[in-house]
Amino acid sequence: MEKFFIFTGIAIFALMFPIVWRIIVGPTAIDRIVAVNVIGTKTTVLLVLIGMIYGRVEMFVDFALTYALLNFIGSLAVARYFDRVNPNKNFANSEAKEQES
Amino acid sequence: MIPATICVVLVCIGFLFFIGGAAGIIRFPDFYTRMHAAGKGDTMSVFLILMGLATYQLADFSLANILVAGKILFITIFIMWASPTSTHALIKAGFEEGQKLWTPDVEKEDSGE
Amino acid sequence: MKSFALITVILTGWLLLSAVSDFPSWGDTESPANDYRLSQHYITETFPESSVPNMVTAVLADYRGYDTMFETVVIFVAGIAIMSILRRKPLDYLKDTGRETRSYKKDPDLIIDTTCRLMIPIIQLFALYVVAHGHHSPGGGFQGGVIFGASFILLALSRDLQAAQRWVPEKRVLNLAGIGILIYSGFGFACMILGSNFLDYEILHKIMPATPVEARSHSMLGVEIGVAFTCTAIMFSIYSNLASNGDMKETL
Amino acid sequence: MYRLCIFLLLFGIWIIFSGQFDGFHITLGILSTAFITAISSNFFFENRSHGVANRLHQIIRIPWYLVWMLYQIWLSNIHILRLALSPIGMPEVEPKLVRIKTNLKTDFGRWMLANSITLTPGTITIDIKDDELLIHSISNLTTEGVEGDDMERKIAAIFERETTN
Repeated sequence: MEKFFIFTGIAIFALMFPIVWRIIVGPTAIDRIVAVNVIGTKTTVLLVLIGMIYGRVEMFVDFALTYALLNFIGSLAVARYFDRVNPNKNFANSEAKEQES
Repeated sequence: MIPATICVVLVCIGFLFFIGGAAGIIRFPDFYTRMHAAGKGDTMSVFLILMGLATYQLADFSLANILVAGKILFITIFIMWASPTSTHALIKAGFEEGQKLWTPDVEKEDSGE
Repeated sequence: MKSFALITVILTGWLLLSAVSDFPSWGDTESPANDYRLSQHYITETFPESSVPNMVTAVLADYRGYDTMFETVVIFVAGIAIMSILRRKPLDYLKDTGRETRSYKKDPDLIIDTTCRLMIPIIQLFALYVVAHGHHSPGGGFQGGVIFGASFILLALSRDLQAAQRWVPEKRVLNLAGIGILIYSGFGFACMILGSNFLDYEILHKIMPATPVEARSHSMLGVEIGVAFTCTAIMFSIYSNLASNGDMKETL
Repeated sequence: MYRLCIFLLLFGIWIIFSGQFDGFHITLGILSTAFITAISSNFFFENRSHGVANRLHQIIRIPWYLVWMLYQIWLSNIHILRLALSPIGMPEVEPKLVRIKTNLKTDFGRWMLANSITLTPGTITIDIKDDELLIHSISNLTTEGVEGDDMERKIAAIFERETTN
C-alpha cells in the first residue's frame, strides 16, 4: 500500500509539469496566476500523501490545512490587486463601454 | 482489505480528474474556459483523493484515527468551500481586466454578449 | 544590464553548488552535527527534562530561549521599520507628490464577503490550536501568530482596510506587539526574581501549580503565546502599511 | 443564547483539531473558544430572527442538498473531462455569457446559489449584483441547464422558508 501512495505522489508531481508549461507560456498574467493556484491545490493533496507515506498523517494534515488556507488568501489578494490595477472597470460600466465602442 | 480497495479506487478516479483538469488547462482556448478546468477538476479530485485517504486511515479503527479522518474531512470541506470563491474572484478579476472571449466562429470577437 | 544580472546569478549559483560537495553526506553518523554529544542529549533527554514531546519546540523555546526572544524582537523591529519608512501624515503625503487621492472605493463583493465572514472565526480557532499545541505537533507561536494575522488580512481583503482597522485599530496593534515581547521577557525576569538564571523556567514551579518539569512545559506555552501576540500584530501592521502605501486609506 | 450556540459549534471544531482529551488541553480549548466567541461571534449569522424549528429544518435539509451538489459536481467533472480530452478543434465548446435573474431574497441564499452555479457543470458565476447574475457557460448543454430554475427552487426551499427579511 505504501508503494501505491509513493506512485500516486510521483504521478501528481509529474502532473504539475504541464501546468508549469502554462505558467511559462501563459499569454497574460492572470493565466499564470490561475496555474499557480492549481499547483497550490495539488500541493495540498501531495502533503497529505507524504504524511501517509511517513506514517505521520496527524502532523501533515496541519501543514496541508495551512497550505490550503494560504493558497486561498493568496488568490484573493491577487484578484484584489488586479482590480486595483484596473479600477475603472466594473459590472455596471462594462456594458456601457461595450456599447460605446 | 475493504478500506484499502475503496482507497485505491477513489484515488485512481480522483487522479483521472486531475489529468482532466491539467489537460483542460493546457488545451482550452481562452482564459474563461481554462478557468473552468482549473476550478472544477480540482475540487472533485481533491474530494475523491482525500476521501480515499480518510477511508484508508479508518482501516485500523481507533479514536485517534477517527479524529485524523475528521481532520482530513475538514480539509476537504475547506477546499470545497474556498474553491468556488477563489475561482469567482479570479474570473472576475480577469473579466474586469478585459480578457477576450473565445468563440468558435469568430476567433477574435470582443468580450461581451 | 539584464545579461549582467543573469551572469551574476549563474556565478553565485555555481559557487553555492560547488560548496555543497564539502557537506557531509546525507544521514552521515560521523558528521560533526551528529557526532557531538549535544545532539544526543537533546534527543534522549528532552522529554524527561521538560515533558515536551516535540523536540523542536523544546530547543526553540527552552534550551535556546534567549535566541528566540531576540528573534521576536527582530520581527518587532522589522514592523516598526516598515512603519517608520512608509507611514506619513496624509496631508504631507499629498503635498510631497502632488498626486490626487484616488478615491478608490469598491463595494464589497457578495460572494467573497460571505465566504470570508464564515471563514474568519474558524481560521482564528485554528491559529489558537496551532499555538496551544506547539509542544505536541508542529507549530508554535510564530506559525500560529501568522495564521491569526492572516485572518485579519482576510477581512481587509474581503471588505476593505477600514473594516479591519475598526476591529483592530493601529494603536491596539502596536500595543499587542509590545505586550508580546513583554510577556516573553516577563517570564525571564520572573525566573530572575525567584533566584535563578534568566529564562531558566524550572524555578517557576514555586508560583505555578506544577512540578518543576511541568513548569518548564507550561512556561514554554506562555512564552509562545507572547510570540504569537507579536507575530499577529506585526503581520497585520506590515500588511496594512504596504497595501495602503502608508496612509491607511487606499487598500489593495 | 446565540453566543452559547457559537461556543458549542466552535468547541466541536476544536475537538476535531485537537484530538487530546486530558484536562490541560480541554481547558486550553475552552479558553480559546471563549476568546474567539468573544471577539468574532458576530461574523457567523446575519439574520438571527429564525426560530428554532426553522433552523432545525435547515440542519436536516442541508446534507441532502450537499449530496445532490456532490452528484452535480461529479457530472460537472465528467463533462469537463470529456471536453478536455475531445479531439482537436473542440466542437462542443461554445462559450457564452448568460445573464439570469434570481428570485432569492436573502444574501445567504444568493451566495449559495452563486457558489452552486460555480460548482455545477460548465458554468461559473462571474459577477453578482442585487438579483442579477452574470454567468460564463462553456457549452450549449450547460447554457440550457443554468437557465432552468431547479437549483434555485431547492435553495429557496431550504433557506427562505417563511423568512422574515
